[in-house]
Amino acid sequence: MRREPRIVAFCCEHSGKLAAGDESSSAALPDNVGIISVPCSGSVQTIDILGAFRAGADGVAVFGCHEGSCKHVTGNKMVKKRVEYVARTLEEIGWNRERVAFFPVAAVESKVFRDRLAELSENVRDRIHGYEKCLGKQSESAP
Amino acid sequence: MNHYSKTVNSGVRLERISVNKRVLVVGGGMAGLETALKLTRLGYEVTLLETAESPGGSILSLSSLYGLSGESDLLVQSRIEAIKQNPAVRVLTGARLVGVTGTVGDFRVEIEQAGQTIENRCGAIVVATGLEFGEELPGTGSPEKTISHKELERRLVDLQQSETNRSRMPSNICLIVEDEGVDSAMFSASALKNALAIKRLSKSSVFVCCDNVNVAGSGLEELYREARSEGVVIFRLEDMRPQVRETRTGLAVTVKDSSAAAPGGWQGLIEIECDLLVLPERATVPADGVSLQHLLNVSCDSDGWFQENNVWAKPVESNRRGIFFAGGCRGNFDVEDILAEAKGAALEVHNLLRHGKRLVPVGRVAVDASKCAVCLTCLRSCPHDAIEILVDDKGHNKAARIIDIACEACGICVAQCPANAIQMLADQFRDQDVAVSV
Amino acid sequence: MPESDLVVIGGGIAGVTAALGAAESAYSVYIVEKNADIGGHGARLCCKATDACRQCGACVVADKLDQVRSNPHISILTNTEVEQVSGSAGDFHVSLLCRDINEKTFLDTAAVIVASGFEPFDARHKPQLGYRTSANVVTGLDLEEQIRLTGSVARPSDGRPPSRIAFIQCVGSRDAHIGNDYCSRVCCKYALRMAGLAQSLLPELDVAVFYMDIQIAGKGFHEFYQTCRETMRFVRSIPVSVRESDSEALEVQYEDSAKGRLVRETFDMVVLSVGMVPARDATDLATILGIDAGSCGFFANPEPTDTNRTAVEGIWLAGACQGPKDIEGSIAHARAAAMDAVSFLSSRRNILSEPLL
Amino acid sequence: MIVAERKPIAEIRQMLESHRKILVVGCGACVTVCMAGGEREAELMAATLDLVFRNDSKCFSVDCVERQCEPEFLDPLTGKVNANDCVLSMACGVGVQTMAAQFPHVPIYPGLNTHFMGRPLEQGLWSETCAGCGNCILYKTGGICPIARCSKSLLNGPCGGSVNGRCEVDPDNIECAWQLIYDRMKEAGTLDLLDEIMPPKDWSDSAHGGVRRVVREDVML
Repeated sequence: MRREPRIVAFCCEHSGKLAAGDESSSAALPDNVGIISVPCSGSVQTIDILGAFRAGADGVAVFGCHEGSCKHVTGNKMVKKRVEYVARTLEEIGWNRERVAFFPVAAVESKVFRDRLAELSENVRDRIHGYEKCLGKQSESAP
Repeated sequence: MNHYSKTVNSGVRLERISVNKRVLVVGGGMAGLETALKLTRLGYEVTLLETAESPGGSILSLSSLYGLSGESDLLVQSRIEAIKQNPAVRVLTGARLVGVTGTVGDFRVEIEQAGQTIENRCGAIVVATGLEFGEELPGTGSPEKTISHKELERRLVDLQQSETNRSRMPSNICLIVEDEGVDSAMFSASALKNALAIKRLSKSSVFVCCDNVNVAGSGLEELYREARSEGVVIFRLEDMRPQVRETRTGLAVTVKDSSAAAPGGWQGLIEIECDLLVLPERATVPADGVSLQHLLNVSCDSDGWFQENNVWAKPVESNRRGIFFAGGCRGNFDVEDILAEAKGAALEVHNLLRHGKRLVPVGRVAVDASKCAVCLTCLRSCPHDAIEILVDDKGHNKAARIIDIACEACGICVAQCPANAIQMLADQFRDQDVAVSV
Repeated sequence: MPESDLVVIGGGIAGVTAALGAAESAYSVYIVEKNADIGGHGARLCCKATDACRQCGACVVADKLDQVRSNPHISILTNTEVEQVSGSAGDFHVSLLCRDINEKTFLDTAAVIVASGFEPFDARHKPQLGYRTSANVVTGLDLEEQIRLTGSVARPSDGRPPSRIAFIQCVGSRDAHIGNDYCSRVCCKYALRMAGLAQSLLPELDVAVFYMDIQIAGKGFHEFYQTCRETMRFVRSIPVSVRESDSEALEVQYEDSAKGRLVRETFDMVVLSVGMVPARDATDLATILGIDAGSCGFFANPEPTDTNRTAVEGIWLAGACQGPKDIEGSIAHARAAAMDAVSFLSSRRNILSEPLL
Repeated sequence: MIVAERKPIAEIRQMLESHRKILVVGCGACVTVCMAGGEREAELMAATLDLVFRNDSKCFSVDCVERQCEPEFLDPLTGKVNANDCVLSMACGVGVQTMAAQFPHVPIYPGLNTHFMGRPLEQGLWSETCAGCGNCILYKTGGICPIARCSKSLLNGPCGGSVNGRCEVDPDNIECAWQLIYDRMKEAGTLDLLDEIMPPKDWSDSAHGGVRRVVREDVML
């Protein structure tokens, strides 16, 4: 049976967190998404992202402020580069680089937030099922 | 940041830290004077620095205010008087800031005045160094017939003072506003008010050439209408920059105004004969403003104005707690806005230093000194200048330390430290959170 | 009778900012909001960032609302209107009508900040522009809400993305005929930012901006305007009419100054950049408070350069009720009003708790 | 400091394929500071390898020592090393070799490529600054080393490939060391030092004389 991809979303508490929790959007967050609130997207480390994959996540999203509106000046730019580093590492180990992404989002963009999560889920869904098909066996052990 | 909803974790304790209630205000223009006055009203002692021999700033060079009825002179002079009579303000003229160390609540500053260095301590710093008008004129034209807006302001002051000067006013005057940078709005407003002033004081014909007429300010739309009804001719330029050439009798300025174009192919090219051309100069951060940015270690916008272009910082905050900006140094010229910013800066200072003490959560972010390689990565990455390197009594580096009172607990240093020496105790997401969420 | 240090009338961005300013000084604050929730017009705006932040400040509103809701010094009264204010500075008595329970309540307060905001110009007063008669003519605020809720730009008639869109500036501003003889200051910024956002969402989108003068103000806006000039068409002319043809196409008629005659051009969506007008109840509120309602309906300040001041001691103005302001301007103005109030309050009573970082 | 860089994962994967229990050891000295092999990087490496060998039931553990180039710091690791099948050392080449000498019975693999002695030009960018030639002439060249920083290690001024202060070998990334030397000495007013012709360098102090040693009998125990 096909399972939903597991997504971990690191959310800056000034942007992504507020967009995730904005009640004005009727669409609730899907069950397959875990939200981790961080004080600034710049505090998300490379090891946190890899750790999420290690813990069984299929995709990792980092939501930070739009360029030029980070409360801590350049935290969003820093994490964007770390995400790129992880993407390259994933590529190096034969995974798809699109399993991890940085998404700029504002507190009022709850629709955009959900759209980006859905995009990532879709992207990852194809990958894990392709992979599982390839393995042709136990789907739960697939990365 | 929300100060109240967060529960303080067990590893974090609240500490009462004394802060210095003296405030340093750098710059004695409108913004600096107003900030100082409001601060004294809130019970603070203020040191006011002014590089010139007397306070007042660049507003004194204006013949009138943009779109406002108040007299610029009176506006400043009343504040200078109030400052002079206020025992809580120490005014240092002809003085420059040459050194800043320490952190919010306890800045140590060095001030140079008349060849002497004065040391001072203060809890907060408000930068109100204002803006400066460059003297250099771009473009062509003979020096007698071409002047800057700034020079025009000077002549208008003369004109207001004596009847005889009025008869000497050239009969055809053309003012050009170039549409570049934040200051274009200021020069558009300035051209309008000065054109109207000339019209009212003399019989000259006045032409204003600009891309956009700036009316986004108090009284500016009225000013625009009045200028037009008094006979000021306004050309709105299209694509082409104004061309200036010298003629036998004066200057000829060719402009293209599309609304003047007519059916039949005429492109709207108009030649204005004039005997005085007023060109804009650039408004810039004063030269020592630039060195001040380095001295204070504050980030600025791409044009060099104080304060980075970031919605969270506006109106008066900097990337460093305890350092604020007000007025022209931010690239602002509207007197109403400048005065509001000055008040805002005073409020921020008050909310930071009131009672001379602060409750500071200590240990939200902590360095494990035994792991610290003193590689300076955290020092370089901290956006709020909240990290210092501890030295032993011989001056040797020991480890990095978080300055809790300046720390915003953003966690950037935690993420950057290559030795895993910095940990965030409060509000930290941990591996188990990740596991749970998966 | 509950006592407070400060009553803030209006829970928009200015009111919320002013309340936070005083609450950070540990004064107790009541926010009186006539609508069902705080936030005002600022809470309806969309983020206009494309590849980078465009400094519209919509996110700051969300952040501040979040802060104000959890601040222990601030109480929020929604669905509540101010009926009467008596007393004087340091000792005002405010009577309120709570519409939820249709009951009167009373508050004692030392100071008042008026942050009653503005209203967007009702574009129906310009019937020739087709607002509410043509489905695809929307106001700037309508488009803000559409983008905020759906994350996209679509024609209201059929939900399809437009291919040609016109922004008409100065609707209800700089217009002596309707008595709005002032510039609303915000419309050029929001229109260009939204046009830029629309183009980044719909890369093929053709944008025309009909304008008198582009109001360049604030950091980085001039550079942004220059990039807009590369991808959008700027027409210096305010259209005389917008008519709907059968195919839901909108025919915009304007004077082409280069040709010197009226021309018609079709678009499939028109955005009216409506300006700011005084709140409907501004005059009543001025009477209740005894402050000057001003010649054009925005509250007036007796001293020309101190825009927070009113004729009544102990009452200050904050935000767009004093004159058109964007979010950044409202915040700056509200912080200044809060400083006036704090300065007044601290001369009466010193709060002894230390500030917490 | 010694500047190094992580090896490609594919190479490391090959090295470790046959082992089951792997100890990743970081070094707290230079490679921590150049962000290649400190505790952080060792953890990152283990996490990455864990994903690589996800279906191979391998077991990774991580440790970090003060300096891998000194045996005393390696002593406390003995138990852990013995409990594993191999060690992936995240130190520079010196550390890897010290480790290998200390634990001759356990395979020690290098996790990094060691590049040069250098310094950070900015956060995240390092540049070679000293070649360790054994015969320092920095006092004659304005404090800028022509051996390490001139692509041809020239001693008496630039070659013809110096254009606008850049080196022809890679104009985008390499500055002409001799341009820098000239500018610096001009500023310091010491250009006259350049009048002296430097004789050909004696490379015997460099690696050309075989493996080098420094002997200090006075500090020996």
